[in-house]
Amino acid sequence: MTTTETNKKILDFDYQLQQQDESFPTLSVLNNEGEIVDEEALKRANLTNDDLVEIMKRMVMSRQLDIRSTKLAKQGRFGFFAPTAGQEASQMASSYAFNDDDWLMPGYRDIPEIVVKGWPIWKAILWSRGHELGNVFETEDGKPVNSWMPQIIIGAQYVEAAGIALGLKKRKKDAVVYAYTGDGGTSQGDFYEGMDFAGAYHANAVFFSQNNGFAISTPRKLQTAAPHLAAKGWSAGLPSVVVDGNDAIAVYLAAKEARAWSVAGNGPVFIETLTNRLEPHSTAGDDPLRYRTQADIDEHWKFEPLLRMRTYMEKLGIWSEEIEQAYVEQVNQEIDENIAKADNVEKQKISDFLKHTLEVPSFAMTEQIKKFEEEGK
Amino acid sequence: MTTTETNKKILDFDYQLQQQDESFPTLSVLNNEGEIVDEEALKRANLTNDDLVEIMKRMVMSRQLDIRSTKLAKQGRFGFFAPTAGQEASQMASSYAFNDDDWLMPGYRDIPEIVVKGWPIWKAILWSRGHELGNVFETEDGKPVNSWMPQIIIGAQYVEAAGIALGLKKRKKDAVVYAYTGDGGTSQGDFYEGMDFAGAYHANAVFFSQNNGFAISTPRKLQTAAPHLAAKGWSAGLPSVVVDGNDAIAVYLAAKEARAWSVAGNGPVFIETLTNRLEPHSTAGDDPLRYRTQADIDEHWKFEPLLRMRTYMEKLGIWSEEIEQAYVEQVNQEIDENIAKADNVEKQKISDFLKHTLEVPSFAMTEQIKKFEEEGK
Amino acid sequence: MAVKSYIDAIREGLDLALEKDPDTLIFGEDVGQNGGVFRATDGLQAKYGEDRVFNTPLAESGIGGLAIGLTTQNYRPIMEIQFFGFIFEVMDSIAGQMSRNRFRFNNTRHMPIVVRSPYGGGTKTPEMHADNLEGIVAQVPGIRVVMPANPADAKGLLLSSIESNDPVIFLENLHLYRSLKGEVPEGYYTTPLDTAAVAREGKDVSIIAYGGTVPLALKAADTLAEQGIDAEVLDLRTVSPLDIEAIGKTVQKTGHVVVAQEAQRLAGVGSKVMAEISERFILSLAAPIGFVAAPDSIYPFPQAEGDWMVKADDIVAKAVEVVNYD
Amino acid sequence: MAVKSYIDAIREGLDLALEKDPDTLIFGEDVGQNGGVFRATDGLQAKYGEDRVFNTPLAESGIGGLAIGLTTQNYRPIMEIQFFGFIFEVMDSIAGQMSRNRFRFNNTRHMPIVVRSPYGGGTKTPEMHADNLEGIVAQVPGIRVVMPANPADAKGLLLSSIESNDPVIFLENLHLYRSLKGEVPEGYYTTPLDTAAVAREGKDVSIIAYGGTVPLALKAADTLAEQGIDAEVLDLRTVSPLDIEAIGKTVQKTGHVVVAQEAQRLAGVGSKVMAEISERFILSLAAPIGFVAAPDSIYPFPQAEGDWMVKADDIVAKAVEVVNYD
Ligand SMILES: Cc1ncc(C[n+]2csc(CCOP(=O)(O)OP(=O)(O)O)c2C)c(N)n1
Ligand SMILES: Cc1ncc(C[n+]2csc(CCOP(=O)(O)OP(=O)(O)O)c2C)c(N)n1
Ligand SMILES: [Mg+2]
Ligand SMILES: [Mg+2]
Repeated sequence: MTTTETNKKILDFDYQLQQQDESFPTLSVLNNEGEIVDEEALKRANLTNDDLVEIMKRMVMSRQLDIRSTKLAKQGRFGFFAPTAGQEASQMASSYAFNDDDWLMPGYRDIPEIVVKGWPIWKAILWSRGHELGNVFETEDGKPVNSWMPQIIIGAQYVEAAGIALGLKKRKKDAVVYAYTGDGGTSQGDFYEGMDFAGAYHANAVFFSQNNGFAISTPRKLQTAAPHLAAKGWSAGLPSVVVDGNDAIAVYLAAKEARAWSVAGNGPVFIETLTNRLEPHSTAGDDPLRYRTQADIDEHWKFEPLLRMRTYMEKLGIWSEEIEQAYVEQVNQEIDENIAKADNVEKQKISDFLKHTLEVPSFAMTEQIKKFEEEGK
Repeated sequence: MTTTETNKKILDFDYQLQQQDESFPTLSVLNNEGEIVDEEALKRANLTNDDLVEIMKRMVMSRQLDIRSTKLAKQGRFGFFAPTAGQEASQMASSYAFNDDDWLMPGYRDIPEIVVKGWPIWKAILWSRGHELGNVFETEDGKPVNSWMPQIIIGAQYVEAAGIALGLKKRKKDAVVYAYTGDGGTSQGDFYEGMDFAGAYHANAVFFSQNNGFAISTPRKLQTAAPHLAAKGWSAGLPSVVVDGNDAIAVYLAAKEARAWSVAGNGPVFIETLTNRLEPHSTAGDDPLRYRTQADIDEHWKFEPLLRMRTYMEKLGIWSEEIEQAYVEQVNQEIDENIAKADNVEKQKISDFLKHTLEVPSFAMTEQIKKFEEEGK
Repeated sequence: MAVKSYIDAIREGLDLALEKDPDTLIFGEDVGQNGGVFRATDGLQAKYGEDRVFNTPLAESGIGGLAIGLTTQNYRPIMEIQFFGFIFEVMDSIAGQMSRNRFRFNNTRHMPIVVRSPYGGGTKTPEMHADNLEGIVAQVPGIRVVMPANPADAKGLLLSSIESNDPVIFLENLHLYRSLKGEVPEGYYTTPLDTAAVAREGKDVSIIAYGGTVPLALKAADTLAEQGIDAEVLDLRTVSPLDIEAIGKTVQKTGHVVVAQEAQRLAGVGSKVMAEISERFILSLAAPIGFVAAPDSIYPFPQAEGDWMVKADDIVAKAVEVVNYD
Repeated sequence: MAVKSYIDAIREGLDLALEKDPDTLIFGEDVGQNGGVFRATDGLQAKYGEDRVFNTPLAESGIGGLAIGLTTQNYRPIMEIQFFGFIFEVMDSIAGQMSRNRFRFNNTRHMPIVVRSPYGGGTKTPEMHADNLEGIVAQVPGIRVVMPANPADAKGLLLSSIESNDPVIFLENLHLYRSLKGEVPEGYYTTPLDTAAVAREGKDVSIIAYGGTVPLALKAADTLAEQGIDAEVLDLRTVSPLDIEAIGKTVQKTGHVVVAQEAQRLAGVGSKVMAEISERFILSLAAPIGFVAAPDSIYPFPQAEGDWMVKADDIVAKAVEVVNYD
């Protein structure tokens, strides 16, 4: 190109906006009808039937957890719960690409990802109810679960993920950190700083933004003029992918490729999963009909991720209504057992809180510990 | 493209990094030798000879201000000064594209931009020395200067610029805010949030990052893995330009086009000016030879912006050594007068500081004001 | 006068401010169509339009910068921080920028900004939603920190805050939003800033409280009355600046002081009140100052909030101790 | 013992920590090749390599997050915030995250992080570089705030801070960096945290000071001695938690107290100290507590810093007032 042509293109801002739009096509393997649209990609995903069954089970488990949690919350037996229906592929197929050694940085909506990493459901319930024991990140048999607590401060998990990523690189681990935020989360300064730091150190990280269309009541388009959130990954020099977030196979493929790239020492990757929040923002009084229509919600239910995966797997002969029903029952029984377990946990003590604030308590804290211990609190 | 082809491209991360690199070519009109490399762009810049002379004068003024400030600082007659040599095109040609009605959000290194907006030099000196009167943003004859004080907190000017941009849009003004930060500044969360807010509101703003190669001692490449800082503008959906920051005509052209685009209601534009910091970070003890070589500095002096502009304008017959010499003398006399003026300003009073902290002082402040007034302080 | 809830009084105040001055703007996360997560701005976007009441992207520092920038165009921003625990994201805008600008510009520019935000415990929110962080912002020169303890004050102090040409952090007690109702005068009125109110007169002991602790102090005073102790309750209302004269008056009157706050002992503004007394009015004291505050742990997880928080009985016990000291 | 400057003592401490424990890391803006803008880390990258001592991109929140994340891989981060006025950019990492994590994880994880940062006036820096913001971080449960006032303590307290498994904000006085020299023990030693030191014994009045005000208090004590007043100087050293016992001891000893701080009257931790005294040791007081602090304006522009800052004479005057009270 001549300088004149180049300069002209640089100053053609309309063209540039178009370029921003076109630079991020959507990765897609399984379409809305449950048909494979890219056989090559499917091969590249390299999922055995067992893998497919496991991903489907995780999605079903997540859906059941969502249904039960929402119900329990309505009865006042849950504290805070952020529904996950609609995001099962985005959460369960993405996290399936990671190992025990990888570190998870979840947001408040990413409870299912921690659960499949080994966090017992009763702990998730305790976290939700507000009990310190929920945040002991160990499996039932005492093995460490490489996860942070679900982050409430939107963005904080991204800067912290950069530190884990750098640490894994320094320790020469074959592992990455994988961090989640929402579409709203991409507006926070920490979101950019986290990706930028991890990128600058070429550290081991995969960053996800689950674009579910809303930040509480605020629609995605009010967050940013960027046509694709994926463009935000470019601000840190990261390869950035938009994926159909209701397509479990495509989500898995993107996550797997991203992890492989990062573990190989190439630096982090950013993935935007296009999905939808089919339920209220949380169980704390949100009413979606204040800011979106029932028709819009109904429309999105048609593309929810379990539907198409079910169709595909039934065609493959590896899934059926009966299998699902049996599994649903199993999951629900498990949930029941976990609720019982959570119900029976000892009351928290203020004196313990004080002992968990500083390793060596202050003079005033020592007085306070004594007082509360005397009161049995 | 078939889905397979598209998917393949999406997952070709190497290709994507190359795309990130190639999406931001450099705008260039006047090359290192002072030759026009794009006549069409020159026409588009639409600079009369008078304009060229004025831009050149501003660059010469800035250089003199830099020389004198640095000297005064060495004598302890200046407080804090961040040298500008090498950045004259980036600062003076960019700001030439804006009007009195436009609002300037400067960083600590952007003193010359405020001066050409009408801020008397003696006030700039007072700002540097640390005197409240420096921050009265009025011309010598009392007209308002639409500028903020030079921002010390890197990034803060960007989020504040978003507010001005939205305000100008709400008031339906034919004006924009233009804000400056450095290459280091592009790592701050506020940098992104500011562009994102202004972008989301399609507000009236032009954002500059002067990429002078260093943030104090930290080289540009340690700030981010992004091959071009301009990519950061894409995170907010802004048209984003890389321009040869030592090429006054190209810088002006980019700024002018950006302003026109934004005033027309299309939203903000982001501009990265490629330049170099030829002197220490500041007069407060920085020694560049601790982190870069003299050879590197010498090399960059060869491409400093005055040189090529001088060559070009001499060829045009509108500039000469004599003209420059005469102007340098004029500027220096002006600076001398301004120094004298600054030297004669009254001492600041603590009691005034207290009156300028809250409109209605607190009980304790009233006591303090009384005490200091009694002491004549 | 009609009886209204604390949050309804706030919404009414916002409505009146928008009606009175076209330069006032309300913005923040979800304040538009959704009316805020607590409905404090419910209906205001419909009434005044998207130009006056609008959502922001999800970034508190951006919201703070937006407010500061808008003042240059003579707007009077009322910005919402969805929960005060998110104040850390906007600390520079508050403590580094808006508070300093009147000074910086030699009094030629000012910052008529109100930062509205809910705080305080007792509603079992997730963590970072209930912390009492007023003591942190009260350490910042150049801003005011206002914490109304009843619906009438909530409305009157809010309107004063909006009229103020200096930045005001206006803290709304989450627990009181719907649990506290009270008489609220009709129409537009202002309640002076920096002025404490005697919420109950008494002669034996002064309970100095603010925000969510004021209703507890009033309850404690009732209990104390049954025990023959006549407690005065001073509601600070504005925790920065403090109303030193009102503090002095009640200390001189009763000679016995209990300072009560919801914040941890090492946080809050209780210590500041005690320091002022120990410097200015110590001779009026007949006993050491009693301090009722939460323990110095991290704000706890919701299930244990009830045990952790200061209770009216704690204030009663401390008041009895102080009164019986001599 | 060799005589060393305050900053040399700090560098020596850092060097010893890096030598002792391979898991310690130093990072921040310009701490690498440049050795920090004050040369506190001069030579450390060359000695320990870029893997242990390295620059970060220019973003304080990112630096805080980096530190928190690195603890998961068993590193012990020593992060630098170039000037403490930039703390507002990293407030969530400090007050929202690292301080809370031991609690959050039910004591199963900890945060052995040191946040080093210079603060304090007297060197004519640009604005936001000299503010005394210790009072803000001292309001945060779950962290320690350490402010050494001499070279020996700077080294010993730094090494203790690095050994601490809780986050420590380690504040280095900018003015003392090069202006204060003192004897510094050789080799590795630690000075206990949360322990105040009697910097000078006396019986007539207790001057309780910290950080940059300690040298002023010592100077004031000399002047007072000439006037026949025997002042004790208590150097708090750690401003959160406070050493209540040491405060009590000196108050009980002299019965007269002056609290001195560089921060504005409404800021700092002086008020906290006064509150503790007014609650715990008020009966030992023979006079109101004297408070010496800067005025409640914004930290001023450098040219007027000299007038604005607390001076030794202010402490002398207040001590005389307090001693002559009775
Ligand atoms: C720093 C911060 N600001 C505000 C909030 C309040 N808040 C909680 S969830 C939420 C919306 C988040 O939207 P998004 O990132 O899209 O995630 P989603 O809830 O859709 O999963 C907001 C504003 C918060 N938790 N943290
Ligand atoms: C929030 C914040 N962090 C750190 C600093 C200290 N600091 C001042 S200038 C500077 C480097 C800035 O580099 P760059 O943005 O490239 O601008 P330049 O100085 O090169 O013009 C740093 C780290 C600051 N002023 N503000
Ligand atoms: Mg969302
Ligand atoms: Mg730079």
